[in-house]
Amino acid sequence: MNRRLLTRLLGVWTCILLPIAGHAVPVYIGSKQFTESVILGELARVSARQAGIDAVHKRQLGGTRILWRALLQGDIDAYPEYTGTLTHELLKNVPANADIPSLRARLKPLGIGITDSLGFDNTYAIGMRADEAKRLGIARISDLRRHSGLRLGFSNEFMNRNDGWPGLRRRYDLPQKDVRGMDHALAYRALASGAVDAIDLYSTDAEIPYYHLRALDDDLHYFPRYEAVYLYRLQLEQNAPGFVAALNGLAGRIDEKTMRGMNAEVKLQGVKEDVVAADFLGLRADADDHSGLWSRLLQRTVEHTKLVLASLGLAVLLAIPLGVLAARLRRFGQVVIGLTGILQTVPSLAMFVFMIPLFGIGAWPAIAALFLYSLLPIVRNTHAGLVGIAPELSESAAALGLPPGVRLRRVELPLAARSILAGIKTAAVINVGTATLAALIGAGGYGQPILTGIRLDDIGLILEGAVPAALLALLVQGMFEGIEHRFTPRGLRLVARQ
Amino acid sequence: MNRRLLTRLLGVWTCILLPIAGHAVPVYIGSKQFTESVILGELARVSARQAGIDAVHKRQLGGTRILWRALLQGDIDAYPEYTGTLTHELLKNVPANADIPSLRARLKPLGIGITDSLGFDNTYAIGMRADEAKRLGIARISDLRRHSGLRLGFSNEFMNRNDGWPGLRRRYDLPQKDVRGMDHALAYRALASGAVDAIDLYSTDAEIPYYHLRALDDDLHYFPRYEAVYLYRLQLEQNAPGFVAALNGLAGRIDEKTMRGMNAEVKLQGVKEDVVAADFLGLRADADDHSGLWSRLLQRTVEHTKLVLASLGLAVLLAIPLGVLAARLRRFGQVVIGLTGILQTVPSLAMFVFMIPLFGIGAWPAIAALFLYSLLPIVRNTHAGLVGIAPELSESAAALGLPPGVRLRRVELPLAARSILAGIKTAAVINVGTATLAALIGAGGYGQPILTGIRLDDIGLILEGAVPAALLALLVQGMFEGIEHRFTPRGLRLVARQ
Amino acid sequence: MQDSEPAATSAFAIRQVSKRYGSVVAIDDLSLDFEAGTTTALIGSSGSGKSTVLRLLLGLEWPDRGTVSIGGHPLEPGQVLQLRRRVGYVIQEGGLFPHLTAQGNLALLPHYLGWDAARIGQRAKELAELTHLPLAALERYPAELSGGQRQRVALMRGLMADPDALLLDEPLGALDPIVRHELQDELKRIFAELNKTVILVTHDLPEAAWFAERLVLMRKGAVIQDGCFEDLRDRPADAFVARFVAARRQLPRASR
Amino acid sequence: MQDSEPAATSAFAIRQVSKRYGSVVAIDDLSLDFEAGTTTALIGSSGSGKSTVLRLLLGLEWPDRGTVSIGGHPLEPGQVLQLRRRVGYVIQEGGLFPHLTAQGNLALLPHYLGWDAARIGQRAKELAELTHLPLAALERYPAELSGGQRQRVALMRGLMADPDALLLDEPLGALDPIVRHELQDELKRIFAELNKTVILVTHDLPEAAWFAERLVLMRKGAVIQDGCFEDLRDRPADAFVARFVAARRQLPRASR
Ligand SMILES: Nc1ncnc2c1ncn2[C@@H]1O[C@H](COP(=O)(O)OP(=O)(O)OP(=O)(O)O)[C@@H](O)[C@H]1O
Ligand SMILES: Nc1ncnc2c1ncn2[C@@H]1O[C@H](COP(=O)(O)OP(=O)(O)OP(=O)(O)O)[C@@H](O)[C@H]1O
Ligand SMILES: [Mg+2]
Ligand SMILES: [Mg+2]
Repeated sequence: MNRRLLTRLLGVWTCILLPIAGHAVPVYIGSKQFTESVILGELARVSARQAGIDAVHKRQLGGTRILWRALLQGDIDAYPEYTGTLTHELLKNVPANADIPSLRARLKPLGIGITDSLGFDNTYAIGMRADEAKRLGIARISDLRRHSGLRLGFSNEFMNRNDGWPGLRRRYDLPQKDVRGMDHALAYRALASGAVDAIDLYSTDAEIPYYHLRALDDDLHYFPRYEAVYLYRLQLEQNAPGFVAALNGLAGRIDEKTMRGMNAEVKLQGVKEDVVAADFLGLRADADDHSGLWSRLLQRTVEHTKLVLASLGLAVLLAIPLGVLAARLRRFGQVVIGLTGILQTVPSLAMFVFMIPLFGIGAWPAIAALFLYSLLPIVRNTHAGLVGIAPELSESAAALGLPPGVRLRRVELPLAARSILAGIKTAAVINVGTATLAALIGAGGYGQPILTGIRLDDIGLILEGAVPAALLALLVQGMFEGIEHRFTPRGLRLVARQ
Repeated sequence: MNRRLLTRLLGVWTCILLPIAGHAVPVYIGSKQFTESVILGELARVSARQAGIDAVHKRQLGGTRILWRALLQGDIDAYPEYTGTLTHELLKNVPANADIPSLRARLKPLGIGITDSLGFDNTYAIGMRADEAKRLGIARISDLRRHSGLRLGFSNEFMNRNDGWPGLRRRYDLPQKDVRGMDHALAYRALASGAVDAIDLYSTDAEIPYYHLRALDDDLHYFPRYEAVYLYRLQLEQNAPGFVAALNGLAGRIDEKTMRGMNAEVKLQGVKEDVVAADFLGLRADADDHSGLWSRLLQRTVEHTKLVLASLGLAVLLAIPLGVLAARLRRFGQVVIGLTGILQTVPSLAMFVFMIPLFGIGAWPAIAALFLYSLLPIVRNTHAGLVGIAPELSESAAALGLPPGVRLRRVELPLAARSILAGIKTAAVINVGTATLAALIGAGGYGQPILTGIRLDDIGLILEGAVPAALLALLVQGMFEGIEHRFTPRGLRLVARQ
Repeated sequence: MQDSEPAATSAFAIRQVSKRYGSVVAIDDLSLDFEAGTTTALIGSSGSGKSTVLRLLLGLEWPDRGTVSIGGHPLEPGQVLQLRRRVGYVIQEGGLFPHLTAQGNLALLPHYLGWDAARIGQRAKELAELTHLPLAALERYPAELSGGQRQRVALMRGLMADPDALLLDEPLGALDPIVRHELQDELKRIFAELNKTVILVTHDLPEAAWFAERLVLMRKGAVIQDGCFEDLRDRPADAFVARFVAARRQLPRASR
Repeated sequence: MQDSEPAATSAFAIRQVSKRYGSVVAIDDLSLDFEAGTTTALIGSSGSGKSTVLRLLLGLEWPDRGTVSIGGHPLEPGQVLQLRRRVGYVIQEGGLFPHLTAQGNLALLPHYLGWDAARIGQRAKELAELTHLPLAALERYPAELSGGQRQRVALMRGLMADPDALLLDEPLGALDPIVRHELQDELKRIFAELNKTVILVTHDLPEAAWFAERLVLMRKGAVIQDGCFEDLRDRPADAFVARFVAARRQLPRASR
């Protein structure tokens, strides 16, 4: 691995990454990683289009913190948010139930604007089967007090959070004893089948109409309000007043039922988000957004390649020095190789999950996870390559009196280049494969159709991801053969006489 | 990699694998990969214990073919089976609805005995919500003919198999038009929520009571009978007559409802199979089977190590020759490395799924998948190591006039040993990690608690798998350092003067 | 090395052979015949193609033009392994395998030929005596030997299986005068007694003249002169040959 | 190589040094002093520890007992890089880097020292002329050079940065007589004119006597005799020295 190679690689992936940070002329709308947010993002985009404004929707950008930071930095211009998130997570020293005007005042100095409530409050709620609730005459949470025999099933998170079940019980003085934690996905089933009588849910969950549930009225206002709003950069009021008007035009128009219906259309009936949004606005979805196979493929290829090259580039930058250290210091080497080995045993899903608190959701945590996975083959092969240099060559390198750094770069790394490159190639190919899992945390790429295809049992979709992934693996290999051919010193490529 | 190393490695994993094929004094009972079979296996084991016979239950051994072969070979002595499986899959030229006496006659020459029906028939059935069925007056499949508006939702398999929906419709002359394929797990939900009116199911599914469903009577006997029975080696009638008596004693005692109940207890309430079995027999579960943390850990370690060593051993055996060929034949080498690269892009779950048709379920498909994943690093490093041999050494090896095979074993592979071992180590460690996914197809190992822990959100359980996996990775690395130290010729370990 | 056809006793021959590496002409339309049972010394300037000739004779390189014949038959790729096994070849750099001890290097070919350990050990001991190599050095790896020790092990490896023919590329260059002198005596005796076909590359003219009746002097891929030492000394083909023969550093004269 | 303390002009010295490799005694309680500005030849039997002495002087090995001094000061690990940069060292096997062309090998150290490409090229050309190496060979990789060409490149690499001191381990062993003879003339002139400190290991007694006033004859890790050639020839310390000096193959006498 010589220096030029490194520089070259660095160059390539910087070029590919840069556009992330770039900012261009249209208005950029972001959305979070779940259906409702994507629908609201689409609504904003379609409204903008209606107002004749060029808008781009960057879907499923990641977690709250990512969107918030992106908005502050101007990487995006607007995104849908909930007031509860603003008061609880994003702003400091704000009363828990601050209303929108006071939030507006607080956001102004940050250069951020906020619309009025879109019309619904997506907070925690307690849900029951509608027929059962009717039979028992339960409409409000307070009514539960009269039915101490009801069996409650709560998601583990809700069970344990202080502002979940424990607080709720205190506030309403609820008497139920049969309360158990369960997986949220199972909870709906359990409720529908009558195994439990009430569960926690979000008030706009698509499952509410699907299972004929009723969300009980939070009459003591225990749950904080999570009114849906759009946040936007105040600057837009100058640059794109039409867009701000379009956003404000949506305020008050979406009630909980409508939102649930749209969620259900997307989540349960598989209608595309843009179609749902256009329907709501009484338009036909714009055809050009239903991009053809080739443009989908192109986008996924860009995403996938980005993941692979960025993680691999970073891994090369760290793993080669680690491999060098490992070859120099025996003890340290054992430790480094041991640790990178342990990283390999972290199951990919768990690894992605560990990365989320650090990097949010989207490409970066995926890159971080892939980066960690790429270390071992490179570290190990760098170590093996350096340790395997013939002693007479080491000796004559030492005898020149070059400082260790120069000796490393000019003599030792080139002599170990073949082994190092083999490690990088292995890492790259494994990376192409593992990156398909990155779709799990919204990093896109070829994994998206594969995961959807596996879920929907659709071989065509699986192949739509698997085939290009295989081709990319081949391409990456080919590219590296090229690099190897170009950068392995010819002196090392001379073939022996047989 | 020298010859002794290979022999040594081979020896190690043969030792570990052999016990699978070994056969000892107690009676061995097998069971398939699903709850009902495991419960029936437990029932057999507990009955045997009641009869004072030492019996071991090898749970979840794999697919039908594995159990059948194991029974024929005497690796197990008995296992629960279904008559339909015997007539359709295991025996040739048997009428589809052969009764048990005629099956008994057919099995006798094979040395296999069969009990009478345990009392239930676990076949395909058509299920509806009980209340709905009652309302519409539907009890038999024929009754469906009168309700052409019913919406049917079938698993994709049932939709497409000729002995599934197409045949059913012909036999019963069913008029329904609204028939859609859906995921089996979703189908129950859809039925419960009223989105469809009838689905296919197995007649002892735990979900039948859970969702208050009714399995319609197959009045035209369209579905083949899948009576539950035990198969056992006839030899036992001499060796362990008490055990055969115990098995026969279970015949006729378990009806569909009872079986459904037991399935539900295990699947929906998380009761252990042995407890359910003991309950049924009116006993208390034997305590020693609720093994402590350490014995669980030991078992999983054996399973995990088996997976890793077997797959790695096989991979070494194939990958080194492939690497050698790749180094010899440039074109072929590109193809081989390309293909092993493509294998890496197959997502692990998909890979496991592809393996099931070939190897059934259990350790072997996992070993096969892990084997395929292990190829790339070894092939590539073998290639790199061989290609990197200094030309003067190649020349002097050639000049000796040794035949290519001898030259390879005595000169070239030892010179490439360091690189090859680095590849094997990388493969081994990645393997330890990937093997945790093998629990998905019932291969056991550390993945079992990890997967359960992830599903149940139980960090303790996750760590119960993740920590030993990390330690195993370290151990494997340490072991290979040892091997490397022992088998890298000392001449190659001489450190250069600095 | 069966006799046959034209040059009845030709063990090795190259006819009108040319060999280029890229633009470098290593061998230029060269013809040479080496009779069975004789010793020939290849001498000449550095880079003149001496080592290349040896490689061509063993099929380690193939000529761009011309033919290489072994025992009167053109060399074919299928025969090279057979050939190499019957020819001891000592390459200029030694080419010892670093992963094997000296003893291991020596045992490679005999082991393949089916010799038992005792016979291999016996032969190695014999050769160690011949080359004055301490027996203890046999247990060491090449990296643990001195330059001269390595060279002797390489020579021993070439002699191990007692081949009919020997191609030796500067086999004694790194040896001290005493060992070299004694080894010259011994080797010459062995070559003569056992009727070996030997081609020896050396830069030491006295050594060449001692071993070989026939000296072949090369320059730039071609033979300049081919004859006995006296021919070269007394009837040099050109000024280069005269300079080549004369270029010897002498010891200081005794002052008495 | 600053002057100081006892031996005022001692450039390199080892005092009562012993060095063992496992059970092998490479150097046995050896003391030697090399004066600045002089050329010393190390001769002796193969495996007697000559190369080991050079390695000790460069800090490539460290003695088990005794001290190594450079310019009068004990050698310390921190100084070795500095030292090595000012000493040209040509190892016995050449040790050329296979991934660099001959030119690349030559340029390594000067490039680090900050020479520009033109100066490096100029110096390489100068040295190629000195060693009679075809300029085209500079563009080739070590594997594409003949043995003698490689040896010359290794020597050139040692000379490139024009170091004060040179430690040469059999630097001319693989060269043809003409080149070797001319190079001996040239090198001797350079050593004298530029006042180099040279330690030369060689097996060629005339070469040793030509270069050096002082010959150090080693055997089994110890010095047997230390003096000028005439001392060795006329007053050999023991029978071994006498045999060593006498062991020379002579050219056949002219028949006239
Ligand atoms: N692989 C190669 N590529 C390019 N040139 C080569 C190659 N191998 C040899 N040569 C060149 O061919 C010529 C002949 O080389 P050869 O090794 O036969 O010389 P030689 O007579 O043995 O020299 P020496 O006495 O120095 O060993 C030299 O000029 C050398 O540089
Ligand atoms: N790493 C090592 N391990 C064991 N023995 C060694 C090692 N290096 C050198 N020796 C031994 O030390 C002794 C001295 O070696 P050295 O290379 O100094 O000899 P030399 O005088 O240079 O010989 P030559 O003339 O053959 O080059 C030899 O017997 C050699 O075998
Ligand atoms: Mg040569
Ligand atoms: Mg030496």
